[in-house]
Amino acid sequence: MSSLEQMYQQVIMDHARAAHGRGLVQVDLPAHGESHQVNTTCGDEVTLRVGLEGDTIASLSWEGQGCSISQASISVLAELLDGESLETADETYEAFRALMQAKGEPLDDDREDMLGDATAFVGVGKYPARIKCALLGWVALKDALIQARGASSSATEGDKA
Amino acid sequence: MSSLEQMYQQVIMDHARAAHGRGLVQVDLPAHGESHQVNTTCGDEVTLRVGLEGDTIASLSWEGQGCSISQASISVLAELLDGESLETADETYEAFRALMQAKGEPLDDDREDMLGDATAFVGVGKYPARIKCALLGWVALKDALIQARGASSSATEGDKA
Amino acid sequence: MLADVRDDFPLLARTVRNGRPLVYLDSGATAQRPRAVLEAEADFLTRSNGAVARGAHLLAEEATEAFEGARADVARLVGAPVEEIVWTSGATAAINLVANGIQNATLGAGGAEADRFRIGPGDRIVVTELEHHANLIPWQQLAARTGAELAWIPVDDAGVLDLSTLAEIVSPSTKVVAFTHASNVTGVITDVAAIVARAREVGALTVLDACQSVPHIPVSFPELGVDFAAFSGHKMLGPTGVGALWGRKELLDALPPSIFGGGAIAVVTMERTTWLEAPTRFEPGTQPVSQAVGMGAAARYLMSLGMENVAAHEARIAQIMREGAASLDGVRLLGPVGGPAAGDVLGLAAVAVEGVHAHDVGQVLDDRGIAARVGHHCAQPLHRRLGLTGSTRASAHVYTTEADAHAFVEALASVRSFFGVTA
Amino acid sequence: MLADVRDDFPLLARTVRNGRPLVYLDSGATAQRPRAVLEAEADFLTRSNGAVARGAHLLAEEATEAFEGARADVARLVGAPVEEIVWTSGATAAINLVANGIQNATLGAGGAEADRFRIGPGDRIVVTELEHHANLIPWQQLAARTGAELAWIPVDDAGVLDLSTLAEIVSPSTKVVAFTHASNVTGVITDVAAIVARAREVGALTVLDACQSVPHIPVSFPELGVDFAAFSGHKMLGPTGVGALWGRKELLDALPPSIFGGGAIAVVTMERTTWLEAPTRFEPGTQPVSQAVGMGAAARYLMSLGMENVAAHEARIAQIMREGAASLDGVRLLGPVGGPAAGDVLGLAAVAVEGVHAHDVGQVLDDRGIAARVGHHCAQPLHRRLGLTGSTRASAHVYTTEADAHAFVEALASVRSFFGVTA
Ligand SMILES: Cc1ncc(COP(=O)(O)O)c(C=O)c1O
Ligand SMILES: Cc1ncc(COP(=O)(O)O)c(C=O)c1O
Repeated sequence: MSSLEQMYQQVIMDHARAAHGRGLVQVDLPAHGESHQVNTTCGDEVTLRVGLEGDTIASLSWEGQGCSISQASISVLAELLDGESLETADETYEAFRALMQAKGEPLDDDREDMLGDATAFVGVGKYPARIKCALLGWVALKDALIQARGASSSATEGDKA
Repeated sequence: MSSLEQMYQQVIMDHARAAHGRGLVQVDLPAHGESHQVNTTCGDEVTLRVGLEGDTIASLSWEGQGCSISQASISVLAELLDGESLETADETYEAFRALMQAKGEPLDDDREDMLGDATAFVGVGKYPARIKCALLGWVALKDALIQARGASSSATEGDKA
Repeated sequence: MLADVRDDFPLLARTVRNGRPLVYLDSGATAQRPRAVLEAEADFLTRSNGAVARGAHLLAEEATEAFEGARADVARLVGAPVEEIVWTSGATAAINLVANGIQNATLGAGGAEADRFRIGPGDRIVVTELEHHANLIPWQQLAARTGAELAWIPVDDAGVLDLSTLAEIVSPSTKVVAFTHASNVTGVITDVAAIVARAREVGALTVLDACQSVPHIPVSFPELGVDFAAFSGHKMLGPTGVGALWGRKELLDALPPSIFGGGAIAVVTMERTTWLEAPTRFEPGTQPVSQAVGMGAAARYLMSLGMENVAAHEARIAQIMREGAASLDGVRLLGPVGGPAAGDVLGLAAVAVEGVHAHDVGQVLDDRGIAARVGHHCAQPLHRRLGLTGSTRASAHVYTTEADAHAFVEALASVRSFFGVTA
Repeated sequence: MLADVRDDFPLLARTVRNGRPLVYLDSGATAQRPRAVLEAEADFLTRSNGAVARGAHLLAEEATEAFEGARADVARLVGAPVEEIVWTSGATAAINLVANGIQNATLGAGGAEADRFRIGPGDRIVVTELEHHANLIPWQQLAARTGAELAWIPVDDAGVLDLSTLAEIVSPSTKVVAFTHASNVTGVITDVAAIVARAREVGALTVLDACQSVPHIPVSFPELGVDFAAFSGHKMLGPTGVGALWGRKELLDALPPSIFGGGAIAVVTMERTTWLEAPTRFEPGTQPVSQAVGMGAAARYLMSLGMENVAAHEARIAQIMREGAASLDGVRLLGPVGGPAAGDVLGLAAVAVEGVHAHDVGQVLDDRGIAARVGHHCAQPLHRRLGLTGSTRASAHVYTTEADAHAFVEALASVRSFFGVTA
């Protein structure tokens, strides 16, 4: 398998073509967040929206255009984390970042298991310029979750007041 | 003779120590001009004033501080050109500039004759950074003469009006 | 005809991914340097490096001579008197020097001589829709801060400047017209004469972005009739960190500086400063000395090849790349297709591949050892106008071979099938 | 102790006038470069040169890595987080970046976040009387254009900062205090802590000119407690054409840019631009890439020598030159004579020779192969205050030997008799 084929594995191509979670969904939950991120190298943009029910991501949707790496990565993210706990989201985020820093080497089994389809992005780690593409959606997720948590804590504070 | 001694010939040292024309003289002639020049490498300044009677430099005086090269050069200039015709001044100016560009080589006999004591500055031509010093007064002279000529022609125009 | 100069460029001998030979098609972003440039800088640094125009010692003299000699070489390349060349850190800095000078004039700097630069509400600044951000944002921000209005010459659906409404857009209230000599996306060379003629009618200053022209075609700023022009060292085979602003002397002498420091001044007190004449007034602080020496060597190198030959060579490369790209299914060539005659377009081709993002296109090229540029090439408004967020650009220079151009077209032909996109 | 490093510097092997060995004592103006720096740049240029942060191809990746790696090296030298280092074309540009950013904030740029930078009538900007023009004129001109008042900390008769009225001068209305870390004329190192303490009391921003400190003594900007600091590559054994601004991240993120172009932006439309975070927002256009790589190599070289060792070495050179000069009849040493302990003064000595102009002094030195600097060293107000138009300055670096220092003193001893001036 050439580096190029290792980068564009079939699972990535499939996700890029039929992406999960695409199309922003209205969120009426009080704990919600939205993040808009731009990849400054190419101008690609993504808007990602989350809604929390307690510690669970009850809604995760996004909108945006981009390269197959960025689109597939967001799709995988949406498939993996919609309905999961915040803890799982944080851990998966860290594992994915680690995969990006691994210069094309696989991670340990535990993290590979956690990443599921996302392990297919292992080849991207060899191309520093593309890591940004693969991370675009993850950065948006991180940011949206921070906002949602803030909203939820201020909602809680509001309750107290 | 070392290059240093060739640069600082006795005649230069003498002029630097007892300079001609130093001390600005009041000029009541209608055709007069004054120029202030700064050597930006070292901050040295000179103010040179001329007054014309017809085509003759009837008054030439200056004020300023500077290195021995600049002071001696202005002194020589004052000695050479005070009382001379504008034509001589222009020719001498050109000859002196040529000497500065000659990289330490002497000029032809005609111009050497015209320059008199000023030929002693031949050594300066080897030191591009010092050419500015030697020219400081000459640039001021040129500028002051342009102004004096302008004043004289506008005085003439004024006469006509 | 241009001689084969590849051997002059040490970097081109390297191999890339999987030991493939390098096909360098990103010269529009930054060019490679010939040995003549590398050695000029190295010789200077190991022999004559010293403070310029500030010392009386031998090294300072030699350094000053090399620095000013380089200015003369660069001046010769663009047909200008030497005292009209201002060293800057690059084209971006050069354009900002003009825009910020106008801002400072507007704030009162420069006395009566700077009157002609002052702008404000009711005045207009004109740019074009295809400008590189370096020749758009300075004017946009100047307009925002002075209250002047920003207007622009639009492009047509192919991304080519549409001059049909020039007389309206460059209205009598226009004070500045800033435009590029050649688009870094479409490669089309601007009809400078038309814009200059209209700008003169209304008394507007013209500022030319010559980043993409000076390195590739014969250029004489005085003949073009513009007032200011900016270009960079690194795109003309010279170093990064250096560029130049050309301007008419009387304008340069009147424009207030906007960067202040040592060396550019006549007299400084705690309260006041008086500036020297141009170009020195715009060269405060330690200048990019060895870089200027390198840029001078680059100018000499280009002149020794002959800019006519350079232009002809690159026109041939353009033809292969543009015709090749335009003939492929699902590949859209930005700019005119087949239209312009040789010499009217730079040696570059930017393309959009239907169904495949520019980044993915670039990755396929990279895998074949082809270095091209992907993205908006600092021309977001133009891409937006063309309905794109980015494109893939191959750009040539003197060392680009026909084989490089063919390799680009062949790689491009393989992209859509690799990604399983077929019409 | 510092190892003998002369062999690392190819230029030092050259001879000058009449085949004399070079005694280079002009490092305060510009330093020579070690092979490590020359080779880092050459290797980069013949191997990895490409557009930084803009391409997906291998060269672009390698270039980006080298460029950002250099930033990390420079950050380490000054004890700063890497994202707080902004590349500039030099210290002059770095200081102007802050001053012009404040001007643009005052003109309304930067929104609410930039409020803290706005100044105007009733506000005060404080500098010192011994500043290099690069850290005086930008503030003087900013004051002139915003209506703020310029005040300064005076020097005493020896040319040393007089902090006795600090609390008055840095008044409650003070918004900016800009001062040098070390005088390029007297060599005295400023009591930064005292000035920072007072500036904090009144809530003023501090801007440190670290041009002469970073290359010669251990420096940590966060520890010094200033807000911004500027330094140059070429004085720290690196290339010209590159320098850096350090600033606290939250300040850098809020300061509006004043130079605009590609690469520094998030989204550009014809009407509006949004900027990226620092440092990128201040790095528009093609950066001095190979120069940054060279400056990174210079930082590594200095760190490998150990800045403590560098400082100790230069203190020893200072002692020889300063004591030697002060002991000569008719020679006036600028700055404190004998006063400061080793480490409190840089490795330099500026002198005025009674009855002999600095240019003439320099000429005698030059004839002996000694490269020193003559003039006002871009500090006209300080010289004026000392009753001088210029002085002759010898300045050292890591490669300066005790023999060089002695040669300076000996040559100086011969000056007055050569010109027939005797007391
Ligand atoms: C104290 C000081 N500040 C600022 C500068 C200006 O630095 P640069 O010329 O590298 O911009 C210098 C050097 O000349 C200096 O010595
Ligand atoms: C048309 C055009 N203008 C301006 C620039 C900016 O030049 P630099 O990055 O050298 O400042 C470029 C290069 O990127 C360009 O292609």
